[in-house]
Parts: sequence; structure tokens; C-alpha cells
Amino acid sequence: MNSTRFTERNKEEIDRKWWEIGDYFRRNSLWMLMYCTGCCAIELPPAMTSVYDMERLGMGPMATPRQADVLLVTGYLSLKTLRRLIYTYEQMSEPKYVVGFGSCTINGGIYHDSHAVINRLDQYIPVDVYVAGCMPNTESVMNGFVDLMDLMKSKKADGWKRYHTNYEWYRENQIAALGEVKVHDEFHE
Amino acid sequence: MIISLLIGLGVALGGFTFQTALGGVNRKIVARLQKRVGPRWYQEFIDIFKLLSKRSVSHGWIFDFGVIMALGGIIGTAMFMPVTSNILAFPSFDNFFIFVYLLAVGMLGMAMSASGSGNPLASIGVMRALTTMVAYEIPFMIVVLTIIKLAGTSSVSGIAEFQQMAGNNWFMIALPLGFVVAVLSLMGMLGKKPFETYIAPAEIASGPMVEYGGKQLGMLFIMHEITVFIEVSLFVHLFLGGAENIWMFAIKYFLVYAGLNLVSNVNGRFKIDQVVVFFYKWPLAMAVVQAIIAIYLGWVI
Amino acid sequence: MANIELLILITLSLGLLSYVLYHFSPRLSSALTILGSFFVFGSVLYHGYIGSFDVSSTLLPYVSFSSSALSIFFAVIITFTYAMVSLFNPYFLKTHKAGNVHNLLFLSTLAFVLGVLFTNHFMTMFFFFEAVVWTSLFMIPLKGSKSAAIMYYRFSAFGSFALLGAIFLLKANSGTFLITESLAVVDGAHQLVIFILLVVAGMAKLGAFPFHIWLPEVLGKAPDHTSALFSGGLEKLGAFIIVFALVRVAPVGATFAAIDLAWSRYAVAILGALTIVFGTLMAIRQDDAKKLLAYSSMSNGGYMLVAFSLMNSISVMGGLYHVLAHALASVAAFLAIAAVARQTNTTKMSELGGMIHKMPITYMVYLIAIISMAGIPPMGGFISKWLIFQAVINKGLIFVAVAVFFGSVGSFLYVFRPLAALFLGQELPQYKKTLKEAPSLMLLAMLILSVLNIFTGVFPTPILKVINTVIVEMGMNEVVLTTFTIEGFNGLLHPGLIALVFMVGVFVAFVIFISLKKSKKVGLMDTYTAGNFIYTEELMHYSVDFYAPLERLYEKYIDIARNVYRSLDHKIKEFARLIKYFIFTYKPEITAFWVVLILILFLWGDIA
Amino acid sequence: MTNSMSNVGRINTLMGKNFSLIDAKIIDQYQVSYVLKKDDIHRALSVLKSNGFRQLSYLSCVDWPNDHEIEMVYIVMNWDEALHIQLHARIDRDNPVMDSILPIYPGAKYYEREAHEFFGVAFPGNPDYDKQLILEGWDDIPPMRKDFDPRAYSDKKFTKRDPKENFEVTDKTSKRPRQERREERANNLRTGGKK
Repeated sequence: MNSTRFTERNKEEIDRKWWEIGDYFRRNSLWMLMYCTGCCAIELPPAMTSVYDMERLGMGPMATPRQADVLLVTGYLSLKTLRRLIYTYEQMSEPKYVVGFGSCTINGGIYHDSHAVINRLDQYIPVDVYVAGCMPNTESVMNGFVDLMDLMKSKKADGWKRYHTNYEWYRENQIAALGEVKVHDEFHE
Repeated sequence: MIISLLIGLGVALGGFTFQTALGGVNRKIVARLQKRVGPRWYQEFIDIFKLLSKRSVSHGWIFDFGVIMALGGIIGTAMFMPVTSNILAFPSFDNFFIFVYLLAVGMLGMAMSASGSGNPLASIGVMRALTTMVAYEIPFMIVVLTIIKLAGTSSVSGIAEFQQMAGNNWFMIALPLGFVVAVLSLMGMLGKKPFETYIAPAEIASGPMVEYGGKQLGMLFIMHEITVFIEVSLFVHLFLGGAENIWMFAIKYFLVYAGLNLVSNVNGRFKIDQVVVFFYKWPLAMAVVQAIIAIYLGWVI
Repeated sequence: MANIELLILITLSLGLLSYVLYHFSPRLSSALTILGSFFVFGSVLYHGYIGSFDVSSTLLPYVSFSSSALSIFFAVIITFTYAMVSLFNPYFLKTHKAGNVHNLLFLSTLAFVLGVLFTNHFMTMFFFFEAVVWTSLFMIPLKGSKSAAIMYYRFSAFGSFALLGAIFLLKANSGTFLITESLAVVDGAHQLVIFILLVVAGMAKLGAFPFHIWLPEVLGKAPDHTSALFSGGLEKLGAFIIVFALVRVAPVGATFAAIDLAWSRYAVAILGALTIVFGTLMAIRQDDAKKLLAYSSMSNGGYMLVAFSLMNSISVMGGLYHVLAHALASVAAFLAIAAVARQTNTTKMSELGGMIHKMPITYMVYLIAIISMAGIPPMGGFISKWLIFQAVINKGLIFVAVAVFFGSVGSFLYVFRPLAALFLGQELPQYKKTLKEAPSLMLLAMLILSVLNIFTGVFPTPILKVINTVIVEMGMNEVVLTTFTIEGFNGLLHPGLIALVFMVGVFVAFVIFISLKKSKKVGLMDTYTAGNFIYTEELMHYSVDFYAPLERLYEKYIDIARNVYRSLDHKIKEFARLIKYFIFTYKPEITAFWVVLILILFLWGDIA
Repeated sequence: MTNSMSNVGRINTLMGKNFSLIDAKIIDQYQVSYVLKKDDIHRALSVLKSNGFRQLSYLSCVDWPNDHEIEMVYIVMNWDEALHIQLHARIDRDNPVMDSILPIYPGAKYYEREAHEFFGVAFPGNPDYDKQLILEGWDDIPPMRKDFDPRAYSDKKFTKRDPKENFEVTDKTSKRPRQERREERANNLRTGGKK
């Protein structure tokens, strides 16, 4: 009786340790999937090239959601792109993180009263870090990435877990805004 | 036998470690070339271990089986690889054709797994990889035919020893045309810039790797590093006279790999049919001319 | 059954019996065919292994037999092919137009093939050869295509005439029809002609360039499982004739000094090289899986030509082993495709996809077969290709080497295509519900073939020892073999070690895989689509024009050989019309005049 | 220059001769605008197409809620003469129906679908004018109608972030070191670790 409880706790401890080691690797090798929906995307080239050189933080661009760790939502999201964004987010392999760029993802920005653009991204998918500004300058973008790494270190970047636990809530919001996430369109049938 | 197998596994592991570290160093070199700071030299290790720690998706048993077959085939190939004339798991069985064809098992596994994912981009990537292969392999094989004919052995360490015995008369100097062909072919094998059509992240979303994430992608990264190790070491043994000790091997290996990286970073990308036409034009002609000169006429320096 | 004559007669009568039985119970007839085929295979294997064949003949007139290591080797391979294909027979009879004759034809070709292989008399051989052509001819149109049968007959007739010509020349030269005796004394000016005629006969049967037109037609349009028979069995008769020509008829003409090879042999090697290149290029662009495999058979026939033309023990061993390895691999591949086609009624890759999810065993059989066909260890094809490479490199044949390497790498391309387009990829909805794994008898045949494919690649020495006796019988030195290794010209090969190391590698990879976190299962349609929602499987399945960028480079030139034959055909028809116009007019006296005139012209020398 | 003006003149006479123009306006030497009756549009487009105006550059609508009308705008272009022609026609707003111009300009297919989606105009003759194109699953009146209130729709449909009244930082002392560190890091990032 006693021994089983001991091993159980031990196992948890081991899992936690492994997770911490894994966290070290994960935060030092963030592969981005750039969902370039808006103008904030223009801040990424200077962040990647020789002026700010994102690669020294271990970050790099990736081609598909399966390979990527962090989803960059750069700018406003119309209903049409939000559907694709949710689909893409669900295809990413866990653990996964989301960074929202610019005021559009925070409160809709200059599109706050449009019929086609959503206001708060965190109602539909969990966002770990917001980078404010319209557009944010490149220092803030880099700072956002470093903040994300800090959050990962202190285990606060748990958006993907929240998505699992609050899935019903997210789902409700998605349905309320979009009607239906996956739609049929004639061009892909 | 067990000891030989362990040595072989040691070579594979060592090759993986060495090549992965060198890959990081080369990323640093390239970054310096572009006036950047560049990643840490152990960045590639971090990448691979991160991938192994993630939770991936699987598209059915063939998707996983192909990855295992790919990594297994490549580890098996690496186990035959001589590092120096002494560090060699299976003396006199390190036949050149084993490397070429056992490597193909790994490639086949990967191709199978990629097609098994059901993504058309993966199949297109595999198609391009195979087409590139049919382009670069023939000139390379003709050059190697010349080398085997001259050295009288198809054992890779035997070829290296032949060059050392002939007063360090490396085939790089003895067969200058063939050397140029082999460099071009090696760039094709490694998928370096002008010939990286089958990865093409912007066109076909990294081709065969499109559906991989997490541990499968991590294993394919390991596989890729070992493949690079095998191909560059083959080149070192065939053209640069092999190595007497492990330091010489490391230096030669580093020079070849870094040189190729520098060349590839100033190039654009070919279209897939341009790759085929390119290899069947000058490299093939040069390889055949080199073979005729060396075998029929006997003009070897 | 130790007596060959009795074996042939029994097989023939079993064929007749199965024909009769078919009208009462098709199932029983098929069972009889299977029994007969296995009986023939068993007796050939057993008595061939012991060496106790009784070659006396008492029942048939004018027929005499002899047995040699070579003919036993070929007989074992071909009868084994028949035995394997016979297991497929019961499932295909109903799809045939005239199913009742199929078993009869099947067993009678088997009997006649034995005749060809074991006779020691050239005229008997020719008779059996023709009998094989005629019986196999009627197996082709059972699925409904007559044009392929006509094409097959044309080229076979051409080959037969060449063989007949060679036989008459040999007779004129030596005064005997007995094979060994007449081949022993051949020399002088006739030698070159005989050599050419025999090679032409063999190449027409083997489907080598430039006589390759019939092969894809026949193998593509014959009943699905019969194609395996043609590829693994009947085509190998061509290799048998080639061995006669290249190995038994001594080298003729001047020698190419740089590579120490007779010009005539070098020419055959170049033809083999062209066969490899043509076969590979054509196989790459086929959409029909069976045609693709047919062209791959052609390309592998080229390897055999190259191997036999080099005329040393390593290359001949490579060639003979290639006959075996390719027979096993191509029969397995054809049968796997036939197992799919039985349920889908098509072999077009653009209409198929995702078969692996319902037919995993068939998939594994095909996978092992193509690994062998592409010459990748640890399968049988690697051993033979390695031996052939050894011989080619040792001789320093650069241009042949280009073709050999091209064929070897090109085979990765074409064998991968059915794998990706037919077995892998998206699971198409039209086959999702109805498709099932192949029935047990078919699986049995395919599994036996797979096991042998692996066995020939891992532990080839027992078979190579048998081939060594064939080589010694031909008057060459035997190849050095130990229990596990083969010694080539410039290196040792240890197939078992390769397999072991490969298994160790796979084990390590498996341990890495299994010790990591489990992956989440997702469906095939849940793939990266750049964010688009796609519900149609066909859109996500890449199978049409698989190698389009590569095909574009040479598709202008593919029809050259076919066009040559077409214009030849046209010219012959024109010539025949001309003769008809002049000779066979409405007036009989003119016809009589021409006939007399031509007779006089022909008999001119004899009369004077 | 004279050439272009003569082009305009030629078209002007062509249109004036064939149709009863409600209004004609020459905007500049490259653009002419005509207002026609609804029924004349198809004939006018066919005449223009046969006179070299091969390209339909644009098809759209303007909403006039006070007049209870929707104005259709067709812009066609001639590649040989560098001339754009706008054709305007007004249709009923409550029951907006306009026959499709698909037989004349096949390229109008998607323009008509877009116009249907955003203005609610029906185009009989276009087989799938009522399929969805841009707005996926739209559930309100067509959004480009002037009586559609995007703000109200947005308020109804999307969750808003409540702006805080008071943006004061509650505890200044504890934030200070963090801000300093952040500034330092930003500096660091800019210079790449060098002073």
C-alpha cells in the first residue's frame, strides 16, 4: 500500500523532471508558423535577417503546422481566415503556443467595427503572448518572443492545455462567431 | 560479432554526434557570412531533442513503419562506414555498393512513409527526390567505377588505403574531372542549394516532410544527419585519401562539408527538369571522359 | 517421377482431364491444375537435386532427352512459377471469356516448356518451342484482347524462324541435329551467322530491344495472373536460348583490345544496355501497373543480356541468379497487382489508391518484391546486381555501365510509383467498403514468394552453389564461395551480415520510436492543405502523371521503335499487295506463268 | 491625343444612335460614362463587345436606399484603343433582379456572385449566382447595403474587450525593476549583445 503510493508520487516527480528538461529544449528551439494575415507580417523580415537575427534565439520559420511550435497571428482576422486559423491551430503538434501581433488581435484595432473582422483572438484560440502596437516595432516583436520563452520557463505558457480543458467554451465562441468552423467550398471538391 | 556490431553502432552514434555538431557550426558560419550572430553551435541538438519531446500525429501504421525503416536502414548503413583504416566495424565488408544500396532502403522507407501520409505534396516531394536521384547518381557512379577499376577493390577503406600507399596520391588530384563531377553529385546527394528542389519549402511545403511533426520528424532529422555523415565520409574516403587517424578525418570532413555549404549558400534553386538536364549534360560527359582517359588510355597522374 | 517423357505426358493428360472436369466442376478442375503444377515442380526439384533424372524415351517417337544442370536450373524456376500462378487460377477462371480451356492451356504450356528445356535434339526443341508459342498464344486473349496475341505471334514467329535458320545452318555445318554435338563443332564463317540467329531468337523471346514491342502489350493485356506466368516463366526461355548462343557458341570475330571482349559479345552487351535504358524510360511513364511491370521485365532482361555477354564466371553467375531473383520478384509483384485487380477490375494507377488499408499483406508482398526488383539489400535482386556490377566494372565497360547504373537507379523510380499511387496515398471512397484482403490460396502463393525473395537475399549460398555446378558444366571456373560470403572481382559480399546489420539498425530505430511519447492518430484526410477544407479524396491523391517533369524531357522520342515497326509493317503489306497485283490476277494462266518462272529461277543452279 | 478623342467621339455617336441614353458623360479621354435603362444593358454590352470592347473589367453595384434603387455598374475596356466605358442602370431595390450577362461576357460569373452576396441582387441566367463565394455562412442582410449597420452586427456577433476606465499601474515600485530589465533587454536585442 505504502509502496504503491510512493512509486506513484515518484512517477509524477520523474514526469515533472522530464517535462522541465523538455521545456529547456522547447524554449530554445521555437519554430514558427507564420500566419501572415495582416500588415504586422512586415515586421518579421527584419526580425529574421541580420539586424535582429532571430536565429540566435533558436527560432526559425517552418513550412507546415505539423512541424511548428509557435503560431504567429500577424494582424487582423476576418471570419474567413479565422476558420483556417483554427483548423491550422488544431493541426499543430503539442505543445503549441500562439503569439498575437498588433492591436487587431487584441481588440480589433482599426477594424473593431467591421462586419467581417473579429475583435478578440483569445475568445477563439488561446493566446500566450500579445505584442501590442499598430504595428509593433521589431524590438517589441523580439521582446514578445523572449517573454514567451520566460513564460515557458515559469510554466505559464499553457494555452494549449487551456484549449483542452476549456474546449467546450472555445467551441461555443467559435460557433457563435462563425456558425460552423469547417465549411464546404466548391473550389476544393 | 557482438563487438563488431557495437563498434558499428558506435560509429553511427559518433557520426550522428559529429555531424550534428558540425551542422550547428555550419549554421554559425553561414550566419557570419550574412552578418548575423547565428545560433549556438549545439542548436541542432536542441532542435532534435525538442522534436523528440513533442507529441506528434500519426497517419496510420505505414507512416510510423516507414520512419522506423528509414532510420533503421540509415543506421545499418552507417555501421559499415569506416572512419579511419582502424576504426571499422566489419573489415573487408565495407563494399561501396552496400552504401549506395543500403542507403536506398532508408530513402525508400522515408518515401513510403511520406506517401502513406496521404498528402499529395509529400508524394510530389518524393517524386522530385527520386528524379534528382536519377540525375546525380549516374555521373557519380561512373566516377566511382573508374576509382574501383584503378584501385582494384570496391572496399571503401581499401580504396582509402590504396591512395595512402601510393604516396598520398589522392583521387582528387589523380582524377580532376571526376572530382568536379563528384563535388556536384555530392551537392545533389546532400540536397544543397541548387539541387534542393525536393524540399522547396515555399512551393511544396518542405516536400516529403510536410506531414511530420514531433518524434517522427525528430527521427527523420537524425536520419538526415547520419545520411550526411555517410555521404561526406564516402567522399572523404574516395577522393581525399581517407584518414590515418581520427583528427585527420575530422579536418577533412569539416573542410568538405563547410566548403559545400559555402558554395550552396550563394546559389538559387533549379527547377526539377533543369536538375536532370544539368547532370546529364556536363557532369555525365566529364565523368565518361574521365573514365575513358583513366581506364582505356591509362593517363592517370 | 523420374522420367521426363512420362512427366510431360502426364502433365498433358492432366491438362486434358482438367478440361473435361471443368464442365462438371470448375473448382475440381482448378484443384487438379494446382496439384499437377505442384507435382511437376516437386518432381523436377527433387530429381534435379538428386540428379536422378531418367532421360530415356520409349513412348514418343523421334524424341530424345538429356538433362543438364542448366536445364534443371531453368526448369526449377519455370515450374515453380507455374506452381505459384496455379494457386491463383481458381479465382480468375470466372472472369475469363473461355475459362474452360485455360487449365488445359496452362498445363500444356508447362509440359512443352519441359520439353524445350530437356530435349537434346534441335528439331524436337523447335517443335516444343512452337508448341509453347501456340498454346501460350491462346492464353493471352482470354481477357478479351486479340491484338496483343497477334503481336505476340508475330514476334514469336520471327524468333522461331531465326531459331529454325540457326538449326539448319548447324545441321549443314555438323551434320547432326543433336544439340551438344552440333554446337561442339561449329566454326568458320557460319559461326557468326548462327550466333546472330540464335541471339535474335533468344532476344525475341526475352523481349529485348529492338524486339520489345510485344512484351508490354502481352503482359499488359493478358489475364492478370497469366502476366506473371509470361514474365517469370515463358520469358525466361529466351534467357535459356541466349545462354546457348552466348556461352555455348564460342566467341567469334575480332576482339576489342581495351576491354578484352569479342566485338560480337560487346554488341550484345550494348543491345542489353539499350534494353535496360528503353525499358526503364518506358516503365517510368506507364499508367497501367501491369504495363509498368512489363517494361521492368524488359529492363531486367537487359541485365541478363549484359551478364551473359560478358562471359566470365562472376557475370554468368550474376545473370543466372538474376533469372531466379527476377522471376521471384516479378511473379510476386504481378500476383500482388492481380490480387488488387481481381477486386477493382482495373490496373490503372490513376484510378486506384489507398489499397494498403484493406490489403496490408498484399502490400507487404509487393514491397518486398520491388525491393528485390530494385536491387536493394537484403533481397535477392541485390546479390545478382552486385555480381553483374562486379563484372561490368572489372571489364571497364563504361557505356554499358552508364546504362546499368541508370537502370538500377531508374528502377527506384518506376517501382515506387505503384507503391505510392496504388497502395499508398488517400483511400479512395469507391473501394473503401467493398475491398477485402486477398483469399487464402492467393496469400499463400504470395507469402511463399516473399519468403523466397528474402531468403535469396539473406542466404544465397546454397543456390549459388547450384549455379556453380552450372558454370562448371559450361566450362568456366567456379566462383569462390564460403558458407556466408561471395567473392567477386574486387570485394567480398556477406549478404547475411547486411541483413543482420539492417535488422540491428531497425531494432535501434524501433527502440527509439517506442520509448518516445505515443502519437495521436489522425485520419488521412486531416493533412496539411494550407488551411483549406478539402473533403474529396481524389483531390488529395497524387497519382496521375507521377513523373511528369522527367517524362517531359524524353516523351518526344518514345515512339521511334514503334514507328519503325509500323512503317515496316506498312511496307510489307504494300509489297504483298504488289505481288498479289502481279501474280494472283483473275487470269489463272498468268499466275501459272509466274509460278513456273519463279521455280525456274530458283532451280537454275541445280539444273545447270 | 486626337486619336483618343476621336475614339470617344466614335463611341458617343455609336451609343447615341442605338440607344436612348439617360445621361452621357465624358470623364476624360480614356473614360466615358453612360446611364441607360435596365433593358438596354444587354444590347449595349453586345454592341460594345462587337466593337472591340472585349474585356469586362468590373461589375458592381451602388446602393441608393433613398431612391429605393440599386445602380448596376458595368465597366468594359477596349485593348486597342485604351478606352473604358462605364454603363450604369438602375434597378428596383426591393426586388433586385438583373438578367445575367454570362452569355456576353463569361468572365462576369464571379462578379455577379460577388454582387449577389454583398448587395443581394439576383442574376437569373447565371447558374450558381446564389452560391456562397466570399462570405461563408452569412446570416444577415447583404452587408454592403446602406441600411446594414456593421457596428451593430459586430457588437452582436463578436466579443468585445471592455476598455478599462483607469489605466493606472497599481503598484509602481514592484513594476519598476521589471521595466528596467525589459528596457535593457530591448537594448540588448537591438545591438545583438554588444554595448
